[in-house]
Amino acid sequence: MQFLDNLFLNISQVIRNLVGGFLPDWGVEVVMMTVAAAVLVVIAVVTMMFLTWMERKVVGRIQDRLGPNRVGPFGLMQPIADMVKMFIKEDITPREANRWVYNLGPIVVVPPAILALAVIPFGRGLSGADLSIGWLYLAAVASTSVIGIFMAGWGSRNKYALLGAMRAAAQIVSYEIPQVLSVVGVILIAGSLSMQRIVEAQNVWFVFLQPVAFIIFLIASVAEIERSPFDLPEAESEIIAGYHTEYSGLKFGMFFLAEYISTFAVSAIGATMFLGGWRGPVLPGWIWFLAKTYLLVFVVLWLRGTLPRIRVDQLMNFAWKVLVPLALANLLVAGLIAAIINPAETPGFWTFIGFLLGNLLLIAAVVMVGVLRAPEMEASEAAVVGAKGALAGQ
Amino acid sequence: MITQIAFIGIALLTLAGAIGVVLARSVFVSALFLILSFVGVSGIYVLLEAPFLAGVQLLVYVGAVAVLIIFAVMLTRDMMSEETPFLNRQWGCGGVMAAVLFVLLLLIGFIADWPVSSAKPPEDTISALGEALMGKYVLPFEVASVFLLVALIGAIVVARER
Amino acid sequence: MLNLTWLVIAFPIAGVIINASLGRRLGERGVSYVGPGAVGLSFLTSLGVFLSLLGLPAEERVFEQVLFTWIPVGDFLIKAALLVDPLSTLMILVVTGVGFLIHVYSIGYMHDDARYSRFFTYMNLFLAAMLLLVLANNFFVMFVGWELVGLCSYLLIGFWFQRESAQRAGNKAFITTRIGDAGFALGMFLIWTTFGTLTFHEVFERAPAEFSAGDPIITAITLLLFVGAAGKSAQIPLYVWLPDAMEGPTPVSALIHAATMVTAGVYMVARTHVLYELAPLSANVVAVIGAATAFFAATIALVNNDIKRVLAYSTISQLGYMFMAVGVGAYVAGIFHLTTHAFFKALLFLSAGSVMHALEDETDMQKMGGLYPHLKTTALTFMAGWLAISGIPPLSGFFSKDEILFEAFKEGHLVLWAVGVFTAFLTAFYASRQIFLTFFGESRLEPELEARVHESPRVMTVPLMALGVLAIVGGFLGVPPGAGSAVHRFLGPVFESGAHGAEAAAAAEGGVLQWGLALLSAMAGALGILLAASMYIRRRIDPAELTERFRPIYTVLYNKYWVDELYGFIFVGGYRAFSRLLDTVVDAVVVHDRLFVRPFRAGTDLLSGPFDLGVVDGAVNGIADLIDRSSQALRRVQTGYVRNYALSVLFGVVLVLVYFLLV
Amino acid sequence: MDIPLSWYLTLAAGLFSIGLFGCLTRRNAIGILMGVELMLNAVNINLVAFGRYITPEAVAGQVFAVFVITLAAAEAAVGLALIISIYRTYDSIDMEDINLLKW
Repeated sequence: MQFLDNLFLNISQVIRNLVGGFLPDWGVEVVMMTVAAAVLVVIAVVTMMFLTWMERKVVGRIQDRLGPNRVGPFGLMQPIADMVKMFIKEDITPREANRWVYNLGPIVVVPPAILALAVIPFGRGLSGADLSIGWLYLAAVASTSVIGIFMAGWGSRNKYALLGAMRAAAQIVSYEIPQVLSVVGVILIAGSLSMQRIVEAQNVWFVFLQPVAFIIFLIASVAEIERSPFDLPEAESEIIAGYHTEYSGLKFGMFFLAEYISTFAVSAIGATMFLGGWRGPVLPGWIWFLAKTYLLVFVVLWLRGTLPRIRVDQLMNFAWKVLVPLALANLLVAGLIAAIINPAETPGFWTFIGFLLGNLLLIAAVVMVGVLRAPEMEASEAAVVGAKGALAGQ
Repeated sequence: MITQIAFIGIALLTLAGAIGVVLARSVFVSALFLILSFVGVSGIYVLLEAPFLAGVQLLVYVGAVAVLIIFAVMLTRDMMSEETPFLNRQWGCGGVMAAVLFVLLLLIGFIADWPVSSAKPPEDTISALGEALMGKYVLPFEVASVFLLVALIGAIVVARER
Repeated sequence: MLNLTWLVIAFPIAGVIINASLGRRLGERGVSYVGPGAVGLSFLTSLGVFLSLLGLPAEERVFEQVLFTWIPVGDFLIKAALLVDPLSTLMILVVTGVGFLIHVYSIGYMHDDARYSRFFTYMNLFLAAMLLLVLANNFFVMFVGWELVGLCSYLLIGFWFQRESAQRAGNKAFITTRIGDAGFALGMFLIWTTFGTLTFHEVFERAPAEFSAGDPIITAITLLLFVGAAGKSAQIPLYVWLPDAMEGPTPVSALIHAATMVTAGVYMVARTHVLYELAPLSANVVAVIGAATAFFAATIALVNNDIKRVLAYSTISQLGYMFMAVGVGAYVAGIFHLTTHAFFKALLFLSAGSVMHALEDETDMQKMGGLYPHLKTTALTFMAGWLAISGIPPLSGFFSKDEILFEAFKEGHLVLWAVGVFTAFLTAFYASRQIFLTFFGESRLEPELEARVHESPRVMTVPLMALGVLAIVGGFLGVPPGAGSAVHRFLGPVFESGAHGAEAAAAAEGGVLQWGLALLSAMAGALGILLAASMYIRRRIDPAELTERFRPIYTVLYNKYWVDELYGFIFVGGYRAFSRLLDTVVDAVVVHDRLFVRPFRAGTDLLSGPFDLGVVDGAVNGIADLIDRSSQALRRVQTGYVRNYALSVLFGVVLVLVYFLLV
Repeated sequence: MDIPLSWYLTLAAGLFSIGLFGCLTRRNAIGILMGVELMLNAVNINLVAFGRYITPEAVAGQVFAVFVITLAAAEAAVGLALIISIYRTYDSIDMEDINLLKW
């Protein structure tokens, strides 16, 4: 079991020794980085392929269908077939498009998603780079994903594409705030931005200390990666396919790649931040990690199969009037409790009780506000529906 | 050696991005070059052993300021047209003066005898930074937050449709 | 307990604040609790301070407390600090104790006055100021208290400001004492430039070390300080305000112009005795002025018919005794007399006030007489005061006055002693005259007034009785005469610092000589009483006949030596004449006409013509033209393009950089 | 530390001059704003470089860079709001059209 747990670390040590025989120190570092990057890219691509199959299977089951079952056992070879199809499709470039920007768009979209994988701890000591600014890095990288979308939307010279890009940008910029804020509570308890350190701090899973934050994080993350029910930027019934309307073939595949890697990355971050990452009994750490990550991936797919898409005006209201205040309140509660009981010194049990009480109070307050403001909210909803969405009108 | 190569590469990237910002005909392309330049500056911060600033640079400039600028571009221009001429009539004069300033700044940078210290930066830059912001510089920190709030409200008031 | 000394001052201040802000709302009843209550608490605190001081060994009975640093300006450092030693403790006991009784008395006396709460506000303020003066540990804080009591005196003398005479009396007191205060201030400045400090103990430690006896600077300082003391304590030549001060309510006269404020001068001289011992000349001046004042005021009191003014002149006279005492170096005797005088003079004033209260503010003694059956309590207390002031043993005045006279005799000031003894005779005479005219003989009251005569209420008579007891037994503080007495043992250490004082204390055991002298002065007092009795009771000697025989002297005395008129002629008249001269000659002719009007006319003629029209207008219009044309040309610079402005800023930056690189 | 301080200063000077040039010459108001952002970045590079090389044990340089970034964010928000407001009024953000405040 010990061997299994350290399997990948041992492999890397073997490579290091091998290369170290004939290269200078900095050369070894370069080689190791290259290997790690290559491994991550491979993981990304494999994950994407597996996720496409998984999504079609899960959604199929939810919709009482079978899903893919023709290519290979359980249809597991289906992603390969799709890939082949995508490769041989015609690559179209609209005549009026800005060629440079149009072609660069899909290329810029993918790196942020893959870069996020670099700091995710797949097991004990098993991450591409254990940065001291871990979470900040993730947030920064995630925020750059808008750029590719903008390039795609603007470069296409298509009004639907541009609208989709602007929707995406507004959505990502808005939901980024509650997403970042919700994790700040976790960082407060762990006392570090480093992902490995956060995992090590989780004697109790943070989902139990910060349940409200976890819910906020889940919602905001789903919105960040523009998955249903927050898939407005590519709402086919309104604006065709949004910013990738004009793309086809491999370029279209790039957007797909980015979306699925993002889904995986966000789930992995959630598992790391709230579900104890690679920690767990008996089994090797990386197996625990993958299990938790896929649990969250399943939740995301489940949401898609269950919930209808929300309206544009609801989208913005929900972010700014519900999630951001709630995240701020949660942060306040977490800060107060952390100030009262120092989590670094208090036994896990009492930390757990303290934060749980705080969160219960918070939830009670939210419910009370909701009950009190329900009539008012309904009135404003009606008014908004009457006037149509502000963003939809642009 | 390797860091010097990295610096030259990043610096060229940054400057190229900056030149692109100034010389691109389309404002949107300008904004994309601006992002390139911002990313380059972020790399410079990494070389300067300021990882936190590198992250903030990406988060704030690339993730927020650049997006804001692109939004403004899309809200204010007819997107299908490229403007001609994109520079005003004093570009020659302005260019010469900017070049002169550059030369002067270079002179200062190379002539001056900077008291370079060989001490090491603190091990945990982030906590040092956090303690500085919450300790010695707490007043400017609070003022900055109030300033941000005022700017937020001001921006909303100014840009709101009446 | 000594740390809480500031409470002594704080209580009256609290009373001031409460009465000044809430006086109207509290009503007469509430004010009656707050005003005297504050003083009562202050008295209790003083008693505590006194007892804790007694608990210390005699040589350690000095305590200083710095409350806060008040004025730190470079070297000039003034700390608000309190000095608690036997001298100041005795003073605060007297001030708060007598003050408390007078406050209680005032409840009855001021009953139904329109400005009842304001009266108590002023009274409390006065007490706070007086206590500050007494407790100060440096000249500056003392000066502040000094000025504040002057202010309160002004406010209280003019309390009934509807009466013009009260206004005038207030102004007179304020202005006259101001002259003295100027002397005090000058003396203080001189102390500062000489010693570089104003703190008592520093000055007193350095003075004997740095200056020999008779040094002119010390003499100047002490004389200037004595000017201040003379103003505040109504000594020649600045005594004129005190008789007029009787325009104030009687409790004010009792508290301020008999018992406390006027003794501030004596207190100050005693406090600065170290300096006076270094300046024998000044000490002699003090003694001589004191003796002269004592005699002079007593003679005026002989013939005055106003019940309060007689007491006023009597006060001046007794203050003269005290100055005589401190002048000859008998500080303990002086302070002792100050204490006993506070008791019996307050008693006399309050009793007189009680009489006036009964007679509806009648003050002319010629219109009284035979009041004894109507006002038995008042008469008895009045008589206690009378016997005390007359120096009849064993009442308080006897012990303190005789101690002064004995000290004067012992120090070799035989003339002063003789004057003192003769004044004692005069004192007994005028006090007896007052008693006999007021309470005995046949009634000269108007009949309908006589029917309404009534004894004062309990709230007034109880303080009278308390003071009466004090006046009777107060003298036993000084028994046996000499260093063995309580007052000597208590106060002695304060004055032993000077060599003179130690010697005096050692030699104070007078023995037979002292008893003999005491007998002499007691006989002088008895003689005065007998003479008065024979004139006003037995009618053996007719006062009118006596008046006729000594008409010139009587006229002089009756008109108070025309001092007021003299001051009026010299100062007021001289000032007026001088102003008139300035007005008619200097101002109208020289300054106006020659200096201004004619040159001005000539100048304006010149200016309005060629200069104004030609040069000034030409220049103004020319400059305006120039500006107009140049601005027409320059306005083109403002293009409205921000980039142009930015470029010019950049140009400036480049120039600055080039400058710094080249230089 | 094998990169000399002057290299950073050169980079910052170049970035500043280019941003300045953009500020002075772009016709588009947003372009001017982007020039300003470049200049602010140049300043930040200088701050952090000086902080790293001259007082490495203190974080003052980075602290000030954080404040400058804050300022830049606020400046961008307000500036763009102004530009949008101008656009609504004039239907243009060409700075050559906006010269109302002149003689």
